[in-house]
Amino acid sequence: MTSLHTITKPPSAAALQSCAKFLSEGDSILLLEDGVYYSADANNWPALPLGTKVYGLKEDFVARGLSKIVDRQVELVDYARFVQLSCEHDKVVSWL
Amino acid sequence: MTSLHTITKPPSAAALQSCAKFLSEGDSILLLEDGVYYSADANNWPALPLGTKVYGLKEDFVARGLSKIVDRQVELVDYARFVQLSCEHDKVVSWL
Amino acid sequence: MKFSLVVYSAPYSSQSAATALHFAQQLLIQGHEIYRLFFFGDGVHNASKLAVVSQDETHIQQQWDSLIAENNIDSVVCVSSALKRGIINLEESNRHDLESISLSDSSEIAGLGQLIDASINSDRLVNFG
Amino acid sequence: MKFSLVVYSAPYSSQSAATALHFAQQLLIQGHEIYRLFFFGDGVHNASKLAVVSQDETHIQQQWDSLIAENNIDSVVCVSSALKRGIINLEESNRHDLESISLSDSSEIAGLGQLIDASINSDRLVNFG
Amino acid sequence: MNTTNSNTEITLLARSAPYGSGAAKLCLDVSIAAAVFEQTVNYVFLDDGIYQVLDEQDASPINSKSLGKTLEALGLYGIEKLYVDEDSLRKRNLSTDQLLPQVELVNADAIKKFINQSKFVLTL
Amino acid sequence: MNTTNSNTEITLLARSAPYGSGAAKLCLDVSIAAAVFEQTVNYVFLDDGIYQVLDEQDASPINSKSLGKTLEALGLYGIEKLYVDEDSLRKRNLSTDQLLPQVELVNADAIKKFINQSKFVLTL
Repeated sequence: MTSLHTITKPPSAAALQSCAKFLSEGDSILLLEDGVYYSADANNWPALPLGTKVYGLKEDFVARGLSKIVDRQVELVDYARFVQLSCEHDKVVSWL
Repeated sequence: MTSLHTITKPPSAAALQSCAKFLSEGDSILLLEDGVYYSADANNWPALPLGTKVYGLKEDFVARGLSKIVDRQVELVDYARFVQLSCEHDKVVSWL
Repeated sequence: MKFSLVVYSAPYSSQSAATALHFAQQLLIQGHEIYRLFFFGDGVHNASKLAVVSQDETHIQQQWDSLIAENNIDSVVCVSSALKRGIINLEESNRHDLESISLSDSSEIAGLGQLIDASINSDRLVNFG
Repeated sequence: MKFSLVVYSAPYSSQSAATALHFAQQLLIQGHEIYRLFFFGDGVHNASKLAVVSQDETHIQQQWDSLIAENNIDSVVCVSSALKRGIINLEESNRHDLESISLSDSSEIAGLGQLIDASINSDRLVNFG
Repeated sequence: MNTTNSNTEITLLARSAPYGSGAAKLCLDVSIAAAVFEQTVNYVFLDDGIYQVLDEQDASPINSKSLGKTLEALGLYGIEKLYVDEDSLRKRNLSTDQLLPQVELVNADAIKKFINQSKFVLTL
Repeated sequence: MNTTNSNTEITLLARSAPYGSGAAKLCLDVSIAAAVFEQTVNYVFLDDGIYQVLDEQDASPINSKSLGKTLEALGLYGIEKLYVDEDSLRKRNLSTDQLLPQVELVNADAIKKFINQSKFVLTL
C-alpha cells in the first residue's frame, strides 16, 4: 500500500518533517502551494528513506519565482501528472 | 513608546521567537488562545530582555487544561486586565 | 478511477480551493469519475452563490458551480459546517425567516455520513486544505 | 480611551473572533469608546446575518450584531474582502440580481480608508486574527 | 447510502492544537461519523495535536465544549484508544500522567503501519 | 473622514508566504491604502514574509497577480523601500541577489525602532 504525500505548507510549518517519519517503501512526496519553499531551503529537508521520489507542482514553483532554484532531487510535474500520481499510489495523504 | 505584544499561535508557529527579537524596555507579552501552550513548554521560550513582564489570559489557560502547569514567570489575568494592559502600553502589537 | 475530493479551505483565504478545482478539472479531462465533492469546515464557502468577484480575479465559486452542474457531480456541503458559517438553502432560510439563500443550486446540504460513504465507495479520496 | 478593533478571522474557524468580541464587550463595560470595528479578510464572516447556530453553541455573529446595534458602534466590512466572500448588501445584491442579502444590517461595506482613518483617530488599534 | 455493509479502516492524524482553530473539532466530528457508520478508526495525536489529549480541559470560560471530555467519551462509539505519538509528546516536555487516561503511546513504526493499512488517511 | 490632515507612522510586519494564504495580499492592500492616505509606511518582511520579495515571481499559471510585481511598483505610491530582516533571510539560505531590487536589509535594532516610533503595527 503506497502513499502519495502532499505538502502544502511552508517549511516553518514542519509538515514534511512529520511526514518523513512515517514514509514506507514506494511512497512519494509532492510539494505544492507553499510546500514548494522546501525546495529553496536545503537546511530544512528531513532525512528521507532511500528511493523516496520527490515531485513538485510546476505551476506553484513558477508562481513563487522558484523554478530556477529547484533542488536537484525534485522533479517538476503538471496537474495531469499530479492526477496520474494519485492513481499510481494506493492513496493520497494530504498534510494539511 | 511601550508595546503590549499578544501571542495567539502555538509554539510551533514561533511567533514569540520573532517577537522576542524586537522587544524594547517596558514592553510586555500576553499569551492567549493557542499562545498559552508556551507556558507548558520551557524549551520553547526564547530569551527575553530582563524585566519583560509576561501575562497569560486565564480563560484560555483553563480551557486548555493548563492552569496547573503555568510557568512561574507568567501572571494570569482576565479580560478586564487585558483591556487595562492595552491602555497602559502605548500600543498593542498582535503577532497573528 | 472513482475519486472523491474533500475541500477544507475557503477561496481567496487559501490557495487550496483553487488547487482542488484545478485537480477536479484535470480528473474529468483524463476521464476519471468524481463520485462526490465534500465541502467541509471553511470549504463550505466554495459553494456560496452570493460571491461578487471582480473581472480580474478568478471567480472560484462560479467555476465550482459550472463544473458541478455541467458534469452532474454529487456536491455536498457539511451541514454542521455550513449553517453556522451562513451557507444556507431555501429550507433553512424559510425555517429561520432569513429571506435569503446563500448555497449554490448545484450543491446540497448533508451530514458527515456522506464523507464516510465517499471514503468507502471511492478508489481515491483526496483532501485539499 | 478610543479603541478600534480589526478582526481578520471568521467565527468557528478561529478563536480570534470570539476573543475580539469578548474584548469589545469588556471595553464598553470599562467605559471606553469603540471608534470603529473593521472586519477584514475572513473576518467579514462575523457580519453575516445568515448564520444558523445550534442552541448549544455561541452565536457569535448575532452577538456582534447586538453589540453593534445596542451601542451604536461604527462597524465596517472591507469591500474587497467581503464581496468575493459572499458578504453583500442590498445594493450589491440588486446590481448582480442575486436576490439575497448576507450582510447584517448593523454593518456597512466600505474601503480600507476606514481602517487607515481608524488607525489615525483612535488611541489604540487592536488586531485579532 | 451504501456504507453499512463494508468495513474500511480510517486513520485520523490530529495535528492541531484545540480551540485556537476549528481543525481539532472537525477531526473529532469525522471520528464520530466514521464510528457511527461502523468503520475502524485509528485516532492518532501528533505534533500540536498532543494538546487535544491534555487532561483537565474546561472550556466553559471560553463558551466552548471541552474537547478532552468528548474524546474521553469516544468509547461509547467504539473508539477505545487514543494513540499518542511518543516523539511529539517528548518534544513538548509532557508526560502521560498529564494526559487523558485512554491514551496509548505509540512509536513511528506503529503509526506508519496505521497509515499503510488504512484506505483513507486524514490529517487535520 | 478625517485622514488627510494628520500623518501617522505605520509599520507592517509581513510574515506570511505569498499565494498559499491571503495574508500577504491583505498586508499589501493595507500598505497601498496607508500610502494613498499619505501616511508613512515602514514595510518590513520577516520570517516567511521573505518569500514575498523573491524575484521572478510569475503567478499567471495559478491565475493570480504576481505579488512581487506589485511590490516592485509601490514606489508609485511613495513606498520606495522594502525592508528585509537579515536574520530571516540568512535562516532561509537566501541572498539579496535572489530578491527584488528595492529591498534593503535591516537588522533587529532597525525593526525595533520602526515598531517603537509607529503609532500602529500590523503583523500579517
